Amino acid sequence: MSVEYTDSDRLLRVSLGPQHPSTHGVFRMNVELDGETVVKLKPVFGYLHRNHEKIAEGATYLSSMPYTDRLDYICPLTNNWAYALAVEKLAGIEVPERAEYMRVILAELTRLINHTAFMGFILGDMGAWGSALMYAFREREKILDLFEHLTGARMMANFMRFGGCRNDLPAGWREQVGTLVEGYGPFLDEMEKFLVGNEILLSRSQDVGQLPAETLVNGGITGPMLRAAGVSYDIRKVDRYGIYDRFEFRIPLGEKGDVYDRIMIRFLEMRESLKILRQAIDQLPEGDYVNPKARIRGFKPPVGEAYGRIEGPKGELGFHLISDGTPNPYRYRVRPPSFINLTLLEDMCLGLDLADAVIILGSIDIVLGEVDR
Amino acid sequence: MSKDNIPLWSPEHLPLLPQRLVEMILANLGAPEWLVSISGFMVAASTVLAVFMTAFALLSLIERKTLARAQNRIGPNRAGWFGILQPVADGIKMLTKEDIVPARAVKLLHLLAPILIVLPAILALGVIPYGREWTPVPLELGLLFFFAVGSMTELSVFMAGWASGSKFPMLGAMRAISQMVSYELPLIITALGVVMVSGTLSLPEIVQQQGGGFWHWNVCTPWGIVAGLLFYVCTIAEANRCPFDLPEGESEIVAGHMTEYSGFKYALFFMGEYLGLFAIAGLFVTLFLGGWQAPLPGLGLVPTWLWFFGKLALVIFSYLWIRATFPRLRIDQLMRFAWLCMIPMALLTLPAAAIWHYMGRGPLSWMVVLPLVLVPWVLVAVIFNKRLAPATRTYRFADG
Amino acid sequence: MQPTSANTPAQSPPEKPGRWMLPGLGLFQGLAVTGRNMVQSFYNKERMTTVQYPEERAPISPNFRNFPFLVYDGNSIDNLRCVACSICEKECPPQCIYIVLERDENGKSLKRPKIFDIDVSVCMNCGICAEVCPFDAIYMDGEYELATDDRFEGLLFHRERLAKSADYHMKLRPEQASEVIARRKAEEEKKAAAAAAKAAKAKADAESKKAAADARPADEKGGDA
Amino acid sequence: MSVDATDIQTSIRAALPDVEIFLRTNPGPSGQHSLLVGNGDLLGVMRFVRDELAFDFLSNVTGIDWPDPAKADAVASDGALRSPHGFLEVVYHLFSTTKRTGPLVLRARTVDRAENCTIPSVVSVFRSAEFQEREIYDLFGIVFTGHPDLRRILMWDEFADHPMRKDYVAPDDYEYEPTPHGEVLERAQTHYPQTAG
Repeated sequence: MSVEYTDSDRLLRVSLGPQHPSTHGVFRMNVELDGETVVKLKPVFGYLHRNHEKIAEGATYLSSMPYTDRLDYICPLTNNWAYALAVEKLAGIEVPERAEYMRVILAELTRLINHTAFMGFILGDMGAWGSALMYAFREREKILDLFEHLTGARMMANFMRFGGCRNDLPAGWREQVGTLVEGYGPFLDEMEKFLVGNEILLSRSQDVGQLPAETLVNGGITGPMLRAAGVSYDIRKVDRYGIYDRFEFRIPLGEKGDVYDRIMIRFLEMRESLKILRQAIDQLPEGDYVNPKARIRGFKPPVGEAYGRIEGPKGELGFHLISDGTPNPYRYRVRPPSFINLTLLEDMCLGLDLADAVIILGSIDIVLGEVDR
Repeated sequence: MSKDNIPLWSPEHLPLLPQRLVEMILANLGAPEWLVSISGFMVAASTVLAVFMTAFALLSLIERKTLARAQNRIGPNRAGWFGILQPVADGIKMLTKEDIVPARAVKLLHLLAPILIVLPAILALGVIPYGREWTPVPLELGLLFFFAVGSMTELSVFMAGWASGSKFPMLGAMRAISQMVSYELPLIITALGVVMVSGTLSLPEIVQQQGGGFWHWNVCTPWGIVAGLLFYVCTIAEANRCPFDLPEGESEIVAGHMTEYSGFKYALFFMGEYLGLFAIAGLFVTLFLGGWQAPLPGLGLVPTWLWFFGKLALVIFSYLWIRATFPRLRIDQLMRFAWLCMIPMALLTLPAAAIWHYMGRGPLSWMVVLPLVLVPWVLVAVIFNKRLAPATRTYRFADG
Repeated sequence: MQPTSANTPAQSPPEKPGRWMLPGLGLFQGLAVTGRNMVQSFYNKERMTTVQYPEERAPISPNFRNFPFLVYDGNSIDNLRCVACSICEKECPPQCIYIVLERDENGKSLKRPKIFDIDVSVCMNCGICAEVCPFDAIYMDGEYELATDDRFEGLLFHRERLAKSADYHMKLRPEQASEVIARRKAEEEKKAAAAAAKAAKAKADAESKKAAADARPADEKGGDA
Repeated sequence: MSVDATDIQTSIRAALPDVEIFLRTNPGPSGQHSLLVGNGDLLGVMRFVRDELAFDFLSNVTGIDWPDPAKADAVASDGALRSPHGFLEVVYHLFSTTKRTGPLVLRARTVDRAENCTIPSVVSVFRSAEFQEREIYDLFGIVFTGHPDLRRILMWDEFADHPMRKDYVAPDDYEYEPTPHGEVLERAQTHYPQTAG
């Protein structure tokens, strides 16, 4: 939309945030409005900045693991995995098969958590009074109970270790996951019935916030947002990290890349995650849950650097580590998907309503712990 | 039936009891006529106020409980039995909170706005017939009075938004004005159909004409069902309820016109909103659902005001249910819906009502009027599907 | 690898394209879902998952971890397993552990902590201290009702507060504790055997060491001052 | 699928003969070797790898502070441009979404850590660098010439230092929480003497 604004006094400058109900934390958007139309939008970050990278550079490799839980606190286990993967690349550690399966199960459960919670959040942004959020959290709770049973904590799992996982599956855990997976399909059906056909939701979300696929790739957008625009780029398929090449699953692709597609892609992704989970539970082998050669105390990777990345629920989560042979990383860099996915926020929102900007932000699915680090 | 003949304690006349007691006592004390009538009037007004204040308190709890249940929660259950004392706790909290006035606010208007939002709601409640014998102020032009008073609400909402001297309230006020003005039109037009058929603006008279079973209610006529539906949607919009709660729009503009209010002024906004909700839902019941009329003849033993409040409760419950389910519309969609769908459809009910009025109730008029209102609906449905309906989509899957 | 030639067009829920949709049907579907939840939340445990906390409590998993505690054997907290090696202090991510080694008047390590403080307002419950401890001395507790009105001293747990008996550990995590006890027992037996073998040799060495030790006290005094 | 940095170097050399580009071998087991690009040629190389080699996705931009250049050489060795003093470095990780290859690791260095810490901005080639370059500017103090909106992003605007540099000294008042031990307490006591004791 190209509109000439000569009289800047006509514009209403509104600061959405940092305390605002739908900025998903302490995020701030400085918006200029013409009536209710957004003509300028500048995101402001840093309210939750704690210099995670600096802390990690002053700590041992293992000590950073619990801090990764706090990056994207909705899905700590994928963060754990990304960090463990990067360190394993850096130090050349093998991961036993059983641990890989455990990681896949946990990562896909995390994806379920994230996407389910996303449904609730986006509906909250659209003004549905919390019903979807409560249903989502009800189901999320069940997965969190499983996490608590396995890792000892509901959110701050701190579970992956370099070369495996911290402890083995408790007795009966695998069966519990099986029951959960069976119960999840009906829940998704109900959720779809609740949301996807709803005319208000359709008219709110369709044709809102779309950008050409090339722009998205160039802007570094990853994850469901990119795939909603029809770009088939899922790191589980591209890098085939872990043991993802053993599972049969598909990558859902949208056509327009608007908010509606982003919602739908996440729905479809959850169904694919359920497929992966079913296969992983069936195939889970016996064996070591951690590489017996991996050391917990006094871990010093050789000199070198490594960039490891996984397909987090929000996009490409990467860790760039540089080791100088000491117990502390020389450089520890997080490639946070929610932060980089915000790059094109302004482009998506220009010319649309204030209410649209809110749901576009919601559809990017950010977590401020990761954006500000 | 003259006043003296009716038994004092009949359930039908229970709501009038305080008024009649006061009048009787005063008359026996030999008070002058004017004092008796004024006192009686004030007591009658207080009765209505007391009833609806209680209902407001109850609704604030019931709304939270209902929403909670719809969301698989329990809702407030700590204050008293089933949380019955929660409204009291809320009231005390609101009263004891600090009242913050923004530095750039227009102080006088900022103070007046919450008062002015309660006032019209109370006034409007005065003209609604709650029972056969219970109409606080049986005005000849009751409907006109209702709308005249009801449109004051817009003014106070805008006053609140403007006087706050802040941006979110301003945006909320802008939204409120455009929304309420737009939805007032179909609201009044559909009510006009009822007026045409009934031939009166007096609300008790309109209810009286709907007697004799639910098939006599206005909503059970071919034009009435359309008008009633439109009216219902408009009441939601007028009451700023979800999915038309844009003036508050808590996910976008924080709390709209109420953003800069706190303490008791905020509570007054809530009270005004709930009382307005009772008034507008009461009007809907009166105009279309037969007011205090029993749904079936032969239910004369039940006091009529119970029927009214039962219907009111149902209508309000439907509001709650909708609130638990729907997302909010966007402002342009809301306006388009009002001007492109609601108003033309509302206008169409007028000729339909006119034809119905002149042809009288009967199978023939059903056959004439029904197509008149049905055809536009089908047209809208088709157009909606062809043009306006959001596209259905298919999704590809990549295997690699 | 080739670009995504494997894009197989597939049908996806929930709407078939071209289906004639009654306007508002989706809205009623939504109402049906909330209505069902509204009714079922009165009797369906699957839907109404709320636990009324102080009266009822959700079961705690045996793996649940909260803040660390120190294990002592027997009945006295003087028998802490902790030898004040400070490994946990070094590995602790938020650096909330503070250990001072207890020494006797000669400055010789007594292999137990004089001060062992954990600032639980800083602790992030990660469990790394328990993981790195080579002496099975520190484990994660499951106690969670720790509210206090003293933000500083009330949230600083000293040795006395942290110390809990091995029985407590056994009650809290029977599997882990019994494994630990079995391992410690085996180690002790091994150590006892080794010690018995060593004792003879040590006795022989003792005489010569004593002679060397006599020469040292002067230095140590200087160091203390 | 990983890429062979040598091949990329050869193809870049073939197309752009004047470009300063050196291979840096990674001694670690990850085998992610990198290419060090001269500052003047960075944009050209970026554009070339994007358009000709289909590396259309700039995933990650890392800033690194090397006060000791020997350390930098240890991590990414055998190249020229051996710097006599410390410098700041930016590492780019590129991937190809169409060919599904990557990461291609490119590096660029500033001349030193004090006056000449400029690197050309690649935002005109890759939008995804926009916030990441701002972050590096904020935390490391590398000035990206040609960046459309180079402001601090995570720290507040009035903040003076660059906290991710290795020689950054934290202010003594950053966290007043009387933790009963350690440096924080000491710092708190020096900063707020009235609370001492």
